[in-house]
Amino acid sequence: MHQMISELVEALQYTFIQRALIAGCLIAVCCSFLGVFLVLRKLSMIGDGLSHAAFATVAFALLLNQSPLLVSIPLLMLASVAIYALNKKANLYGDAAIGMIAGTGIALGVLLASISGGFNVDLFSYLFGSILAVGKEELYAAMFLCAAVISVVALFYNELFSISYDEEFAEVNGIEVKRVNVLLMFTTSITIALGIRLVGTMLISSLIIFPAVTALQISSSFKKALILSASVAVFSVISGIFAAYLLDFPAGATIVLMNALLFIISFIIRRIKS
Amino acid sequence: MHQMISELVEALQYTFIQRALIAGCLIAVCCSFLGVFLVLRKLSMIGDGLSHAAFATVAFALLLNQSPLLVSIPLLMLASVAIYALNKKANLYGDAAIGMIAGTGIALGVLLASISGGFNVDLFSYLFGSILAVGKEELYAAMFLCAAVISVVALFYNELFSISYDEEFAEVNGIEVKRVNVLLMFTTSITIALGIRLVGTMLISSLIIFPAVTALQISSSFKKALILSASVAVFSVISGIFAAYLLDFPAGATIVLMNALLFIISFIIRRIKS
Amino acid sequence: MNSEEEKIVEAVNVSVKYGQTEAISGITIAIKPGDYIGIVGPNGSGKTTFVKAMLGLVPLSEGKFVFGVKPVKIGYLPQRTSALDPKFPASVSEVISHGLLSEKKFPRRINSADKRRIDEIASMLGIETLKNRNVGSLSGGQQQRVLLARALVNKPEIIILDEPTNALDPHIRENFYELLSKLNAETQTTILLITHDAGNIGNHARKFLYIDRKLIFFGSFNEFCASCEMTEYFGPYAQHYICKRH
Amino acid sequence: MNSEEEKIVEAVNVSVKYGQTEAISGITIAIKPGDYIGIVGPNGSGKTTFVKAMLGLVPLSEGKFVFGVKPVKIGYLPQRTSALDPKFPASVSEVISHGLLSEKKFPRRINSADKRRIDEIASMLGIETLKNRNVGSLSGGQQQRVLLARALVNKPEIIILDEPTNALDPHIRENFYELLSKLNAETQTTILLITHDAGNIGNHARKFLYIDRKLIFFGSFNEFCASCEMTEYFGPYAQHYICKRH
Amino acid sequence: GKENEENTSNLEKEKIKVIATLFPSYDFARQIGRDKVEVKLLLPPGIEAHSFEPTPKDISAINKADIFIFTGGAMEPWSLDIIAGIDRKKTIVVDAGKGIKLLSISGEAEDAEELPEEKEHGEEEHHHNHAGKDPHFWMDFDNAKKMVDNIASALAEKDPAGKDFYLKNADDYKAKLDSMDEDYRSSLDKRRPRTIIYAGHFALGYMAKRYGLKLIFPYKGSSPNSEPTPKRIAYLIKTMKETGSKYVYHEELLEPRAAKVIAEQTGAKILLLHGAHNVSKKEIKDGTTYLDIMRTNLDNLKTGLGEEGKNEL
Ligand SMILES: Nc1ncnc2c1ncn2[C@@H]1O[C@H](COP(=O)(O)OP(=O)(O)OP(=O)(O)O)[C@@H](O)[C@H]1O
Ligand SMILES: Nc1ncnc2c1ncn2[C@@H]1O[C@H](COP(=O)(O)OP(=O)(O)OP(=O)(O)O)[C@@H](O)[C@H]1O
Ligand SMILES: [Mg+2]
Ligand SMILES: [Mg+2]
Ligand SMILES: [Zn+2]
Repeated sequence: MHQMISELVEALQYTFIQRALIAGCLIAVCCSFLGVFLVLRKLSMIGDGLSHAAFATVAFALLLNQSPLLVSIPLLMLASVAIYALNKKANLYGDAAIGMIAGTGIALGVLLASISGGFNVDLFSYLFGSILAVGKEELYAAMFLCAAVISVVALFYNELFSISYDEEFAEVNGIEVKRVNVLLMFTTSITIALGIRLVGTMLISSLIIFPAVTALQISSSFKKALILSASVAVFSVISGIFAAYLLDFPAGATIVLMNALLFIISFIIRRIKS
Repeated sequence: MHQMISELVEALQYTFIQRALIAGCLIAVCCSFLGVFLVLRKLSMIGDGLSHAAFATVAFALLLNQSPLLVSIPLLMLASVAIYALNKKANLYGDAAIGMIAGTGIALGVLLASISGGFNVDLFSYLFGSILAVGKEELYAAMFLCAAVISVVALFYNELFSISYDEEFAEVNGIEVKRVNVLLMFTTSITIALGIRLVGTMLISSLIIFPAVTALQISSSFKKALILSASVAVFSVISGIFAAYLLDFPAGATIVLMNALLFIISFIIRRIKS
Repeated sequence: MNSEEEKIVEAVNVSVKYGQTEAISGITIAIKPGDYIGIVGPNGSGKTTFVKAMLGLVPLSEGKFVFGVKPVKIGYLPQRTSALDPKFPASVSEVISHGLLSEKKFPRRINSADKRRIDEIASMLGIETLKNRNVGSLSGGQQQRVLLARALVNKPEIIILDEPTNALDPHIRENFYELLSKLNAETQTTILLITHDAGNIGNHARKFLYIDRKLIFFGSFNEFCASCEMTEYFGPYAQHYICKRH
Repeated sequence: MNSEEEKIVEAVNVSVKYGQTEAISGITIAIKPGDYIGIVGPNGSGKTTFVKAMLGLVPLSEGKFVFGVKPVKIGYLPQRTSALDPKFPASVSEVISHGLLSEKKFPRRINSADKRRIDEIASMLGIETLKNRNVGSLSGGQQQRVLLARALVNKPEIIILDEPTNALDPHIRENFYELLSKLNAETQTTILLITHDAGNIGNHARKFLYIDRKLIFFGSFNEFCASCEMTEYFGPYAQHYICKRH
Repeated sequence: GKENEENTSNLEKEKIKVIATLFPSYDFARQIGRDKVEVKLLLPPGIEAHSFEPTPKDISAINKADIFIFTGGAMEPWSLDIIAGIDRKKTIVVDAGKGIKLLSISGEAEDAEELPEEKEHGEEEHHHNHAGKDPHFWMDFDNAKKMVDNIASALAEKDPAGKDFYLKNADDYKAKLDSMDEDYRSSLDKRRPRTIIYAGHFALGYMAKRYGLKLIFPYKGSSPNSEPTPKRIAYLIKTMKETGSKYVYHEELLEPRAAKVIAEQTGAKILLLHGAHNVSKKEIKDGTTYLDIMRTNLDNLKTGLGEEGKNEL
């Protein structure tokens, strides 16, 4: 026990661990807030889907000899709006729309990779970040992102909630349904684009889904669900990084498995309650 | 025009093109039938999700020094039942359940890779097949799979339809809801496990989603949706392979993009109709 | 067999809990073949819970349901709290056909006799012209009739209907009540019908089940109208309203 | 202003098509502030379509709706064809609070006055004890009351209700009608109420709109009951039934 | 004898800790440093760069290491993230490819990129410099020699006392590389036809260019993410029929699926051409070296290419 603590104290002295903790918590808060809305709208897989779409945008950026992140963010914003439009106009379920954009993204990426002949880099390597390799600028980016996401959720809390619950009623009620939805999709796509770079696809996708479903197991009101989701996310990041350090496990995977564990606990709580 | 035809005739003389056409159509039929059920149950992303889970199962198989396919199939069947159980017992949406299994799968795979100290082969090569590299035994496997899927859908057509439409009513009506659902999940997971190996994740996932949503755009009855979905799938495979040959494009990506094109057409048809 | 003893289904001390709170408790009644029972009670009193428990859709916390010897064919119309998915490509005749699956053995197939039966019930409920329409695109009342047809199409021995006349227009409502009465009279079909239309149900049902978390009354209408206990419980006006004594 | 001219909303030659088929065609009526209109018609006759078109939820194929000068506050209760998601973690008071958002400017916040208002409407509809319950776990009638509360909470100038009394028990139904009449009488709230309860609506509504794909009748109840055309259209019995002349 | 002396005279001094990202640099560091160094390959055997995630202890090991060798931004963009966090005063960061002219995919040589000096150097900007360059430079023995020099001078910088030892080992090793190069030349120069039918990705460009071999593979582009196109496979098959080639080559660590299909159609046999990015767990256990791999490649090329002196069709 004593040794464990001294190991953790040692861990905290590394800049890369400090950055992983801070950036991880910031990203976790963003993802977990957005996650509640996304899961309830059957857009759980949007992290996964947009990371596939990013495959095409990176290929496109390399073809134009531009910075992949700068090209990807606007294109992913477009992709997320396309998902929304398919959902509405083509009367599709959210997850099917995500699958379509993801599939098209991968196919376009492969096609570009094949016909361009101009680049020889692994497109995936531009997608994957690692929570242990967060740079200083990236830390600032995470702070900025977190502030932006929290403001959006705080300022548009009632609109987002009302639209997620009953879009038709919100429409009649004079809420700018389309605009708020696009805002949500934009916020989500920026979070995902930056998040993939910072902490990797696996972690982003999991931080969107797990804290939200864990919170949904035991929340009877929406506000409680949001707060619980954020708490679960932050706890999983901190405990996951420490556990990874102690056990010599990969950090991202440990955080995901920590999330799975928290879900199981909340599931058991719900079962006992009823 | 004349030259195009002679090129296609030439293409048809290659064994690998013949196999791609046959195996592709067989897999397409399987995926498109199952796809209609899966999309309507918000399990569109199951192809993507199980391929992530397969990452863990392949890592596990390599660790045990066993054949990846033989270990993966039962484990993926388990994973698909886990998705179903999460959906029911934890009262989760299908897509969130898929995301949870996918995230856990990737994390476990990464963890296994990290603690095992390495493998003798690249994990991914067991995940990604290519429609242009279908072997003879694999062709037989595809035939067998197709026969199995068609029989399941034909024999349990009414049960599957009734359960997908209104599970509570089906239950009251004396239909073995759980058993039929597990059957669907098993069939799906075997199709995906084999399909990934034969034609790759991208194509499997797209062949599950695209033909089904294309059919849903313009079908007023369920039977029509199934038939249309299978036709779209087979057409996309054949025309995609031929187009890829003529244009010197990668085959899998071309088939996916052909599917996207067919979706757009059906979307326009629906718009004109109403 | 002694007809006094004959039961199609019996509820013995049935209780259901959601979490800690009891929705219904200790309900014991015996339903005989051919009964036509109106189930009444205020909102949230446990009517839906009672029939769902009978159908095995919610677990009992206590007690049991005992069914008659042979397995009975049940027709069920759920209360519209969860809805039909408007994106689902199911035509009216396809949805009605699901009602026929219960009698069939594997592999369950819809044959031409079944198709005639579907047409028959559809025209009884006035939806024969909608047969090939997508159910999701129908109006509320049209959808309700499709679900009614699905519940009735296999000539069930027990029909359980949870607020079936919601959304029906008066004309169809009357037709529907007539149809039920005919089924009850001619084929001895047992009917359990949940309704808030207490002022009207007395014209159709012959028995009366009043639930308010527990059993308040179960018996024939005449008994209900004559019961002093019930007069006390409801006050004279309600009884008057239900019994239509004026 | 001439009260003859004053209108809160006017439908001018309104038609709606779904695909090729016309759901309603050429409906022209003028609704005045303070009107209490019962909208009646058989299933699938276009009642829901008409109010949805008024609310901008379905596109018009022809004609237009003209609203009064200032933007009006609308309360809306949809017909329960698509349902509340039982998995959604929304408490009763949260759902009711959505009804208050329409009056607010960015950033829309629920303050303590709003909370008092929510409590008030909840107790009017008898759901004050359910305030913190998850809406998905309520009974059908309880859910319907939550949605009613949401529609009424912001004291709208027009209330549009699509079969509001479905699933309500008789006691609550009477309370609800009283509430509406009070709102109409005291605050001049305009009410449009779709119902199949034609035999009852005459006791509450003062005008009568009968739609059957096109406009059949629009006017006061007295006019309706006196109209020979309507006697011809409905046959004497239906008119008698609606007008309660016996 | 001299080595022993060194070791005993520095008993308290620990071995130099070296971490390398890719197999060739790992092997070179072993060959140069011998028992004065402790070399670790960061990527576990058989693991492909995307599914690799370092553990916190890996990162702290890198930060504690004396020397960290990476192979250049084009090959390993993920390594840049890690390099950015390294304290350069403690750990020497070596770009093994420093001074090597990268071939562009069209085959022209260009200057290798500079090592990113500080984190402020925008990463994204750095990344796209590699577009169009072939990063598999270790497949050319001259480049391998430059890598050896880069690694040797880093070791010498870290441990000035052992400078002569490292430089001598490096020279010895470079001599081995030269003699292997000579073997390649003498064995391959006269072979006709000289077309390599390679059912793998674009990893052998440097080798093919050096020995004047023609390399054809089924991918239209050179990205590892490209898929084979049907026409290119058909072209491979046609070429095999035209040249009478009896062998088709496949790449390391992956299942030779495409190669099998081609072999089946043409009746050819399958041989390995190892790109030496990473090795399998078994190869690590067997102590396989870069030279072993290149030797096997040469043997397989001798088997698979035409007879000496035969005329190309
Ligand atoms: N989305 C849709 N697509 C196609 N047809 C539709 C759609 N919605 C409604 N309809 C049709 O339009 C007509 C009018 O429907 P509407 O819902 O307005 O009827 P209603 O008067 O509200 O009926 P009810 O009393 O049953 O609620 C019906 O015939 C219905 O089938
Ligand atoms: N899933 C659930 N979880 C928790 N409580 C529930 C659930 N379903 C119903 N209840 C509660 O159980 C009680 C009985 O509900 P039930 O649906 O049986 O009422 P009902 O008599 O059918 O009412 P209504 O006339 O409104 O349909 C209600 O108080 C309701 O809130
Ligand atoms: Mg009920
Ligand atoms: Mg309606
Ligand atoms: Zn390579």
